[in-house]
Amino acid sequence: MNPPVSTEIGAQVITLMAALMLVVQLLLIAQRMLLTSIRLFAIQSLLLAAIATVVAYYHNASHVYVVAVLTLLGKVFFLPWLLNRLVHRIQIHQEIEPLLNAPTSMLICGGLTLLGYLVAQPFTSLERLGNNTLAIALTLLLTGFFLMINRRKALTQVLALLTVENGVMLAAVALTTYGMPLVVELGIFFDVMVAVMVLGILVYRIRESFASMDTSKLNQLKG
Amino acid sequence: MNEFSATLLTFALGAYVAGMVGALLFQRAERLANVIGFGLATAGGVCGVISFASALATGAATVSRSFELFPSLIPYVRFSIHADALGCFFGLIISLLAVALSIYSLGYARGYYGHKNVGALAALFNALLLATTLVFLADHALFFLIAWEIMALSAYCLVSFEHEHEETRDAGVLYFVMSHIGTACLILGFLLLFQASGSYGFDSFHALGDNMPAGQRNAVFLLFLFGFGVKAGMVPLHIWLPAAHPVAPSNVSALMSGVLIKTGIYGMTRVFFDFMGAPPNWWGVTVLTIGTISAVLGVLFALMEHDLKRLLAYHSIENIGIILMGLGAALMFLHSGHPALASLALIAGLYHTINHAVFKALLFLGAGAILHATHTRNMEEMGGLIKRMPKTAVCFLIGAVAISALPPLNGFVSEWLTYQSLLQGFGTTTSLIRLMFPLSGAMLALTGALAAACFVKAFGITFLAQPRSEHARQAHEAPFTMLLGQGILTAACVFLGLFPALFLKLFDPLTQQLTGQQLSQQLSTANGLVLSGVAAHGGTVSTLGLTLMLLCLLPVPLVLCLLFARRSKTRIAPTWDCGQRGLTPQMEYTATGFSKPIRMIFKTLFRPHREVQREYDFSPYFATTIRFESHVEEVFQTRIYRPLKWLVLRASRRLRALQAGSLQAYLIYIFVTLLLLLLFAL
Amino acid sequence: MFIHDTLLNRLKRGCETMAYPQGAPPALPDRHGGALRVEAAKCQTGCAACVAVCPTEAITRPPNQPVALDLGRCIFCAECVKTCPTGAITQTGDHRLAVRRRDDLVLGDAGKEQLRLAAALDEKLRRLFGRSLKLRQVSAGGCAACEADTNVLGTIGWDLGRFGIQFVASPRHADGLLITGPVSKNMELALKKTWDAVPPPKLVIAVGACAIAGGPFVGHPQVNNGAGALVPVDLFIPGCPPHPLTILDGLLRLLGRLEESGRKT
Amino acid sequence: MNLSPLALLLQTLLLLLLAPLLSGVIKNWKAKLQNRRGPPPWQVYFDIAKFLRKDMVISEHASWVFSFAPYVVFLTALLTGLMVPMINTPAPLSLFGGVLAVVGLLALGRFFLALGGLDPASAFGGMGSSREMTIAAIAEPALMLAIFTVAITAGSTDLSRIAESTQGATWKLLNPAHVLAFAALFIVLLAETGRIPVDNPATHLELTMIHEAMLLEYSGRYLAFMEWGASIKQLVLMTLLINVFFPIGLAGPGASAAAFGISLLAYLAKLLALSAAVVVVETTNAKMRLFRAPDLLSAAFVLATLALLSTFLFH
Repeated sequence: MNPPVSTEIGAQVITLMAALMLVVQLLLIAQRMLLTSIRLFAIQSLLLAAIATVVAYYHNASHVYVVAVLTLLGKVFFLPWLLNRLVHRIQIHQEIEPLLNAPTSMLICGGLTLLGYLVAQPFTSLERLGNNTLAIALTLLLTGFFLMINRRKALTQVLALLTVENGVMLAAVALTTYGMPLVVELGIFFDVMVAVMVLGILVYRIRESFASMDTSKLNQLKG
Repeated sequence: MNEFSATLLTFALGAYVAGMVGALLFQRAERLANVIGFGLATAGGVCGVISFASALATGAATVSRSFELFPSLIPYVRFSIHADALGCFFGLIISLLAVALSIYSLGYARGYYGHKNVGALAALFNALLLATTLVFLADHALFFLIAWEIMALSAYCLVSFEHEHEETRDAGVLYFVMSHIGTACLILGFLLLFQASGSYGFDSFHALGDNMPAGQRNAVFLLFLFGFGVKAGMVPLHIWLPAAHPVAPSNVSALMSGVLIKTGIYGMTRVFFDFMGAPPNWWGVTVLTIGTISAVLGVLFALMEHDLKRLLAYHSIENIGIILMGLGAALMFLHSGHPALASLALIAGLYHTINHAVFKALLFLGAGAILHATHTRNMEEMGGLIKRMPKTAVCFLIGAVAISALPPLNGFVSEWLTYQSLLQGFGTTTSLIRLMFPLSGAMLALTGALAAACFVKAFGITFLAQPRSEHARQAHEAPFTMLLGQGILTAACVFLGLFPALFLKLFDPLTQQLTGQQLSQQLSTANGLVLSGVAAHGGTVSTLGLTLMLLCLLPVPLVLCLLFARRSKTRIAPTWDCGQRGLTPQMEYTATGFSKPIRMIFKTLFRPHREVQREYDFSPYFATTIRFESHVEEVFQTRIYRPLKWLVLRASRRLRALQAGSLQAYLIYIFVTLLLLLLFAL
Repeated sequence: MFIHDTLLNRLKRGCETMAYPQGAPPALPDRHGGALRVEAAKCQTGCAACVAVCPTEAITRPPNQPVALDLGRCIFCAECVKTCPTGAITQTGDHRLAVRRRDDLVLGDAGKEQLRLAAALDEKLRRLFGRSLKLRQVSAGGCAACEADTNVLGTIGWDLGRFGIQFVASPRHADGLLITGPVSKNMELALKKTWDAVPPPKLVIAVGACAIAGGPFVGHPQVNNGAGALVPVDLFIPGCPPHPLTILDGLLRLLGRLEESGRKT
Repeated sequence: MNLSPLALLLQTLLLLLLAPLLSGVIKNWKAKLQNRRGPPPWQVYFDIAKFLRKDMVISEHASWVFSFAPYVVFLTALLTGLMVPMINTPAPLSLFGGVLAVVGLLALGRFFLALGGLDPASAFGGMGSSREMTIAAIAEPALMLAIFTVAITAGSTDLSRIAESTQGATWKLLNPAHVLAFAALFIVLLAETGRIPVDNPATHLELTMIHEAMLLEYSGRYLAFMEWGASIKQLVLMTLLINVFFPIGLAGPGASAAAFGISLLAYLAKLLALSAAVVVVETTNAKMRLFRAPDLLSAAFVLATLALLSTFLFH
């Protein structure tokens, strides 16, 4: 095997998968079926896990394998399963009309992507693996936030939070050679994991109390 | 300019003057006035075409000198003209159109016999031709402005020619006001240039921008962009255009859309490329952005129209946008130091200028012929005209294909050049701004496709299917002169489309003058049959080759017919009506219906408003009458101009206090102003 | 978006189109009596029991003539079979019913006890339509039973498309009309116009008792007693409604794609 | 001028013969995925041959435009096919135009198709024309942007040159710009060839039609040319997609006979793979409402923009 070529292939694969994560994010933005959104999130996490594996392989960074395995278990299997169960329990399958329609949100996300690339531009020379992974990570973060703002159902907002976290993890993995400590990564991971579980319970409660998941109804709580 | 061209040019100008005077003299005898006025205009046009074409082809335009047309008695003003390459190119456009339009007018003006003053029409038409030619040739800022104003004035008179309609009067006033706001900017711009050079001669302005302080230079750019932009009808300064062009007589509409708005393009080219020196990047970016927006919005609003002439007028905005895209890209390339690419983009823009002049004039002439035959501009009352006016239909169809930028006609060639320059532009810079090029390209594609949709509607609803009204059923073919005028322009469309390489040679002196490059050699390969991008292997296209190949492939279906369909017969039968009692014209698709999907998709822009009223006896499903009304909001009027107008009116109301009506008060104003000026001078 | 379950499911199920005509035809229900066989020779003299019970006047027995059963009018209620004292009318259970000529549907006389099955189109038309036949359906006042059974042919079990036979939206694309219903006065113009709209050469297929002879509506002033009154019919498929298998059999026979036995050629 | 008459002739034949087969294969596979037996892949040949031999009925309101349109549609589709490299580069008519000419000629065909739909004064035809032109218009920016992405990388609008420039190591084809642009063009392909979820090629209901509605008045040989032209257009677009994005095995200039053979096989294999993708999309999706189609096409536009952004970073 010719090492330089293979590193190049690695970079190519990582960039491609990162780009696919972005595509999945866009699909999430256009998607209104909750179950499909959950599966899309699972696919995105799977891509993240794969990226982590590739990075670990090319850098001989064993701790990144840990990240990969945790992502696989937690975000590809456990969380989607949990959310799936939640959807079945609360019996709501479709998101109501988001604030902005699909084409407009798409174009906004195109703009956010541009912003992500711009912000990441000064750092691109730092990276060795995956030229624009950092840019994509930033974009995931930004579009994730946008998704949270644009949606009304608590559940999609949770999903959006998770994609933001995927973005953070992607950045962490992409910059792994510069020594983001494993502890930090794990910290973020479990933080979000717990947050989602709490939110899951909360969603159920909101649904119980208001017969709806629409978070804009929470303003009824004030006296 | 050599002796030959100069002599012919003098003839041309003389013919316009003679036509103007002659038509006025004989206005009592309208037939004579018609023949003299438009006949001399035709002669002037022919002389102009030969003069300008030969000046460009022989390269005489590059060595021409300025000469004084007639001596001036006013200080600071020189009536000098200079037929340089840029002037000659635009002169060629107007002369070409003068020929076709004047011939057409010989027939069209007959429609006014007995109730309108044909002599005045012919005289004003000649005046407009003369003034516009002088605008292109003027070599002196004040002379330019005088010609510019005569042009605006005669155009105003022509727009208001059918002044018995209120719509016409309103449009005329709107045109006049907008035009003067533009002129005011031009005057300021020229004053700034004068300040820098100390002279009003255009020769002293050459590359002046390089010696000007940045602020002043940018001010000049903005003033001219605004001033010429009003005339060119770029968004958002376009609102007069769709009002004024349709109400004018059709030959005048053709001249206005074909040439008059191009004076704006001429002015921008002259100022930005000749006077201003190396441009900063944001100039090009601004022009490219405005061009892109104008192109897309122009065609979108055109789609919403069912007044045939208004539809064509909105397409002028679109095409001005496409031309500006070329100019903007050229400015950006000049900034980044790619003169060859700048020349390519400039050629693309200017090639589109002449193409648009030709096909838009052709389409307006077609619309005029239809108006002549059906007495309506409303497409919903047309239909089936292809059987009643077959020759006009062929000309209009060719114009429609050309304006939709479909191969192999001329619109495709200039848009191909624009795409090529945008594509090559991506590599000229590494900054983010280069994304502008492909995105503008995508918007150009959107524009082209929407234009095609619009002209499917324009041609399909107007000419095809069943007549929708009695007028359309009674329509008749236009007289010979009107057809000849259209025929000339149709031939020009085909020529410019199939033989671009021949025509591109005429651009050599022009680009030599403005960017110091000659591209025609690089742009054509294979003996001029194939057009190629400037970059090596950038891509080639041959409209002639494609046409010939289409003809070569024609035997394929014919042989198939011969093999299989020898014995098959053809029967004419009623259109399939699902077994009902026959189709009536009411059941046809309407122009409004045709554009409904677009209206729905872009509803954020159009804010469509729909009102349906039914009258029924026992159930709404069995209505006896239905009244349907649908509007789109004219965004620019309601969002920009109306608030602006309101502000101006309010300010005026305040100022009314000054207008006391007493002579003393007015004298005091003058006196105080004088005092202030004196104090200021101290 | 999520397609794998759909795809897997589809792939697992495989081809569900019936084997017929390569294989055996699908089993018919018990109630399906199939074609009738009429042996006028068995009739008792003067007996007209069947004539009396027939609801659509499909059976006639003029004095001194053998009984005649017009399958075109028959709605296959089998009352005659039950009534006949000598067993002259019997059910054969055969699904093959389509014929090319109207006369062929009248059974009874010697030599005409059984249906003469439809012959294929002549060589020229067969070469034209044999592998590609587009039909326009005209429901000329039908009750939707024949239409429903025709529709069944489009389901995955029958898959008419595999023979190159297809229903199309426009008569301009069609090679023939498939007419159901008795052709009421209201549909008369529509039927004529549709017929005129089809480019020649063209076929007409009348499906069901109504389209062949007016069915239960026969003789009513508001119906035309079948398509034959207005357009030349090339194939008659009797039944009320005919079983999809009967229709398929008729179509394939017309195109010359079935042997006498019912297997594919 | 390097026009080889032999190459021209062969590619013309290939286009004429392969296009109906491809349509037939797609129909057959679609039927298979619906658990049917389906018409044989060569069914479309039978259909076309039959339409060619049948008589024609033409509307009394129609003009010469109606009769002119089928020839324009058929010939422009055929001509664009000669500018796209199928089994070898350069394509026979590379010199006469690149991707811009291909898009332009297809638009010319569509222009006349839409006029042909309006001509017989039928409401359905007008509706079809209106929808076809709308869908085409909103698909166009995504199409052009995706094409710009590859054209910029190759520095040319000549399709043969674009294909040659993407040839190389297979893994290089996996760069995001490429993949995203491909995805965008795939969506455009679905829209342009009138496939689900934008249009339903098998619909019988006039009100849901787009492409079919314009053809409702056509019969006999005109219909044959329209259908054949549409299938050639489909073949051309699919060829463009596979040979621009996956020019694996594509024979270059002066290749040996063996290379041509391999190229042909590779071409067919890629074509079948792309058809399979189309079939899967068509089987597993429902047709969108007309006013949902812009959502899909705006997604294509965003994908193309992302592709462009990726090239922006790479170079």
